[in-house]
Amino acid sequence: ADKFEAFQARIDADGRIEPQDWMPEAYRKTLIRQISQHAHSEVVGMLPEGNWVTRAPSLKRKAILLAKIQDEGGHGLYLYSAAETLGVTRAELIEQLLTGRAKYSSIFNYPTLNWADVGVIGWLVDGAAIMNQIPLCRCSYGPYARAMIRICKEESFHQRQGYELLLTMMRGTQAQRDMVQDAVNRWWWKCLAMFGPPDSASVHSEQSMRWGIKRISNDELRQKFVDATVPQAEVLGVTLPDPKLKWNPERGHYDFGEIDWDEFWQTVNGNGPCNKERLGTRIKAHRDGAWVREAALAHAAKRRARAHKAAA
Amino acid sequence: ADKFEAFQARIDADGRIEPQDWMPEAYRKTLIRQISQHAHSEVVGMLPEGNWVTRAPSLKRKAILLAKIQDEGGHGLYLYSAAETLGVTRAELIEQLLTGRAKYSSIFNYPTLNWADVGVIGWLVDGAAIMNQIPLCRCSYGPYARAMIRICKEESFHQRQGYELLLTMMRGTQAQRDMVQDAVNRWWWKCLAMFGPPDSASVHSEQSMRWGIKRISNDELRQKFVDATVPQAEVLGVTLPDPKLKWNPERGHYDFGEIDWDEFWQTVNGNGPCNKERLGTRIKAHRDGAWVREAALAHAAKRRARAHKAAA
Amino acid sequence: MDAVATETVLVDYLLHLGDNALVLAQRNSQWCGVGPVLEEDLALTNQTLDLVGQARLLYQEVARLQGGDVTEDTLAYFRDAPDFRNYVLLELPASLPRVGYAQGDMDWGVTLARNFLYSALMVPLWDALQASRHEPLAAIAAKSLKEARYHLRHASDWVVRLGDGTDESHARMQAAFDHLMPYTQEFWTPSDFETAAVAAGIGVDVAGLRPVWRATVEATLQEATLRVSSDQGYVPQGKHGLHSEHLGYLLAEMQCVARAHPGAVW
Amino acid sequence: MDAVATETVLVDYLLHLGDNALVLAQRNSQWCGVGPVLEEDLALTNQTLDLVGQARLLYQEVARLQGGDVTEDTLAYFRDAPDFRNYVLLELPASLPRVGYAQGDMDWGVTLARNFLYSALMVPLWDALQASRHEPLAAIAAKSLKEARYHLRHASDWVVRLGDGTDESHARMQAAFDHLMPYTQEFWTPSDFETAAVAAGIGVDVAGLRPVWRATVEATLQEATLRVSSDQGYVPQGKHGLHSEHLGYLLAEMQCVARAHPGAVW
Repeated sequence: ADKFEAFQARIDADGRIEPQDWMPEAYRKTLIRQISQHAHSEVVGMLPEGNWVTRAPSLKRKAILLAKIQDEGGHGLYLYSAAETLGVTRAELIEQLLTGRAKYSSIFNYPTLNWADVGVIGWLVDGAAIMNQIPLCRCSYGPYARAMIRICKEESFHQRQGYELLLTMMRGTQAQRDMVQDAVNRWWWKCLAMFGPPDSASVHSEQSMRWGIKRISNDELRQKFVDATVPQAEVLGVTLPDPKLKWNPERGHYDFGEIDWDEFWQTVNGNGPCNKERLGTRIKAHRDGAWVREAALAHAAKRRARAHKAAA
Repeated sequence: ADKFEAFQARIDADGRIEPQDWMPEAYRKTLIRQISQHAHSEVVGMLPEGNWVTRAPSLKRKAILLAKIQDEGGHGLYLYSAAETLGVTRAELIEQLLTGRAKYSSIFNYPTLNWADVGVIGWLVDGAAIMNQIPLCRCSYGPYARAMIRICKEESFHQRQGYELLLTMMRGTQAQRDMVQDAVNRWWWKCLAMFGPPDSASVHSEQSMRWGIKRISNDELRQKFVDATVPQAEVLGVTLPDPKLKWNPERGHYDFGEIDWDEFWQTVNGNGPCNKERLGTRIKAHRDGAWVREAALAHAAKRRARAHKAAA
Repeated sequence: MDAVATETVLVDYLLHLGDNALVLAQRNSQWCGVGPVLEEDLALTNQTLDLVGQARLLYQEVARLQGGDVTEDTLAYFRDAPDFRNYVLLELPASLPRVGYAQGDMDWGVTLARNFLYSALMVPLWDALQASRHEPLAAIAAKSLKEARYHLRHASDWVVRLGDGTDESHARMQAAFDHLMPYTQEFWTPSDFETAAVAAGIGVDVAGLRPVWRATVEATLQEATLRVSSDQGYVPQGKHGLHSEHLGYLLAEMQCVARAHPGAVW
Repeated sequence: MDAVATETVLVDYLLHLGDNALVLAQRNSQWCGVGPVLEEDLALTNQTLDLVGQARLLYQEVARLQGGDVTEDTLAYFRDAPDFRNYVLLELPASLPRVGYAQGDMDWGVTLARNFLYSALMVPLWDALQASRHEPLAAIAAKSLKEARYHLRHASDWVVRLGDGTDESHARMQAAFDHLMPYTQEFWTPSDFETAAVAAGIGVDVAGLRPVWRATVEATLQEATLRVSSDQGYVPQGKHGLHSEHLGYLLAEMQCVARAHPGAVW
């Protein structure tokens, strides 16, 4: 009980829990679940954007897109490392992903259908992710908080690049503008749902708040995102597909319509348009790569054996 | 010796040898080699044209190309059947193809690099094939001769279609005309080589002539092909890539330049641009299809067993 | 409905049918020359030819209705993915679920399972469309019905053979149906143009064909010793122009030569 | 050589180098997100980025020389297959020999063997090109050399690891080299523009680099316990514009968006 109190006191004082520190098992489990889910999201998130690498319409954009996807893979690496400090291996976590026991962000279960989707993912999806992640930079678990600081910095850069891609397209031909609008229409509501169910229906939040893992509620973050995004959409010249979207001077916020939570939960539970394709691709990549990983291990073992023999 | 004489007499009298008739072992072997090589050529020949099915630039041409490739597969089937009358199985013949012991027409080891190649294959490759094959309609071995009659009829149709495709392109844009000329430049010499080495260097011919398997010499057929093709090229408006090509009023034939036999033999012996791709594709298709063939056999066996049980 | 509205409905309806035929033809034509056995290579190519033929007739009718510069080829080669109204089922690669840019081997089981699920619909659909008030469509339906019957018989035979073949083939076919079955939900959720076409006596109420389709599927899968896979989950909306990531790649390849030479005659 | 002829030679030479980089980048980028292990996914994407960067610098220099409306993107997106001057080696799919339309799984062994064979050439080639009389090219070479050194080290490590790994990986690597090695013949048969570029002090006599390349290959393959495959057979002529059937598909995909919107700015 003393340990518990000391742990909670450290958190309440805005201190950081480090890997070697004592922590409650539930805290550890919650963090493993959250960090690994976040890591998986980065890795699965490479696929919808990877879909446009070979077709990027200019070399500059191809390079930017490649660099962005590389950053995401890098985020996956930091996050797997952060999770490993809690006493799991990356192999276990990947096994959980491939067998469907671990989740990843549901947003990646929607298809990328035209080139503007790449920009919209940067602007809106990464924008929403940043909104969610900035509070995590102050997360009570040190390794996670430090990973998030680095990740948020890079994500902000991606968001600006995505927005700039869209600005360029909006200054282009009518067909280009139509592509941007089409992409915004398809992604807007999915991005609002990224903040999770309304506070009234959210289960994990309270405990996470107390533990300093979560610091701002879903609905607050969602509102912040809407308030930040609407003016950007105006500058861009796209229409956000919500007739109820309107500035409310009394609240000092934008009002907006109802999210289709049924569709959200369908997708979370495996019935989105691309769930099977995303997971099937990860499984295939893992299986196709098995001989490579086995060979690398076998070679390393041979090397060690030879070094041992030479030393003897 | 009597059997030999009767056999040769039948051939000399322009009669047909049928499967149940006695025949010298060498005759049988020669025919198996030639017919199966011809069958393999039809099957491998589906690949260079198959390369343009998904990219055919009009639906009408897509349909014509599909029908043509289907005909070639059909020719493969007749020919495998004709070979089977000589006491081999199709499985054995395919095994020979996939292990590199059997050959197929070397012309299919060149790539099809633009849409006009489809037309040029019809006009020149099929044209040369027909020139080679028409005498085989009078081949001494009945099943082969009958297969060839049907095949030649269909090939003539393909040739006209190929020529018509090219005529349409030559009446089109400059880019289309350039494509046709490029294709003709790449295929012309390969087609001349299709008639085989010069008579002076041809090994199998004499025996084959006596057996009524071959009736006209390589050089004669090649000359016939050149004489028939030059006027067609003029109508089309393409230049055949041979500065020595010229009407010789004394011979009553067109003179033409030297074929690069070294290049020909390189390709025959496995070193053409696409030998490995063609064979690799056949091997892969065969391997990928193994489970399908095994299942079909297993199902047939189950059916028989059930019918047997029901009858008992 | 006024004449203009009827024509719009009719065009959408014909494009939907034509795009189905063309997109499936394009997928199946990838087997041309590389099938598991020569006879099947030819049988599938034969069906591909039927499908290209159906697409052409349907597009020609659209071109006739729209006039101007529209031809069967402008419809096939110069529309983009969101303009296509085919079922998503038909644009999927012949493989278990994977994203479009992750290259992979083709799977004959997926191809035949798809042909089966689609032609089991098209037989009763073409049959009913013979009574379409739009006579050119009724005529196309009569011709296509004969072809679809053959396609269904061919695919059913293979489903039974592979389902009730070896352990491997059984497992592959079950996986193929588990993968594809949810996509058939798109058949039964009418689009506006379908509803309007039914109201105008041009089209057929596809949802009404569900029992006969289901009976065919159940009977064949039972004979094939296969479980009838769940058809729950995401309902695709290809006929509304909302496709999978796969169609873009399919069209890029199909249209590349035609688009490199706009206005050329072939 | 007069100024015009020199410029033509220079343009061809730069395009050859740029097309090599771009086409290999395009092939390797197909692994982005689907590599055998995350670190390698990133390492390969990093190299792809380097290659795209090299292509851009080279194309920008061509655009500067040619002037007018030519840009790095018109060069990448609006030339057809016969205009590309890359080695055929670099346009092959990452698989054992098959025709372009026969879809198939990618093979990491083929990818790494190719990266090795190519970067073992590019290290001495960029090194020598630092002395090019055309200063912008010398500058690009200096930058690219550093990258190529890393690419070579990465690929060599993997060749050794996979060659001297398991029985399966050994067999796969041997098959990969047996497949690819004959394509390296194209390195040593100079094209007219290469010969002219050497004469003008712009380019490097690649045939002269063969011994050092061969030494690298032999040393690495020996360490990898692999046989040095035969490099006999057909000599590809990609740098003369005569390609395999694969390049057409690669370009159709790469160029589809850009060509659907001619003149658009991205």
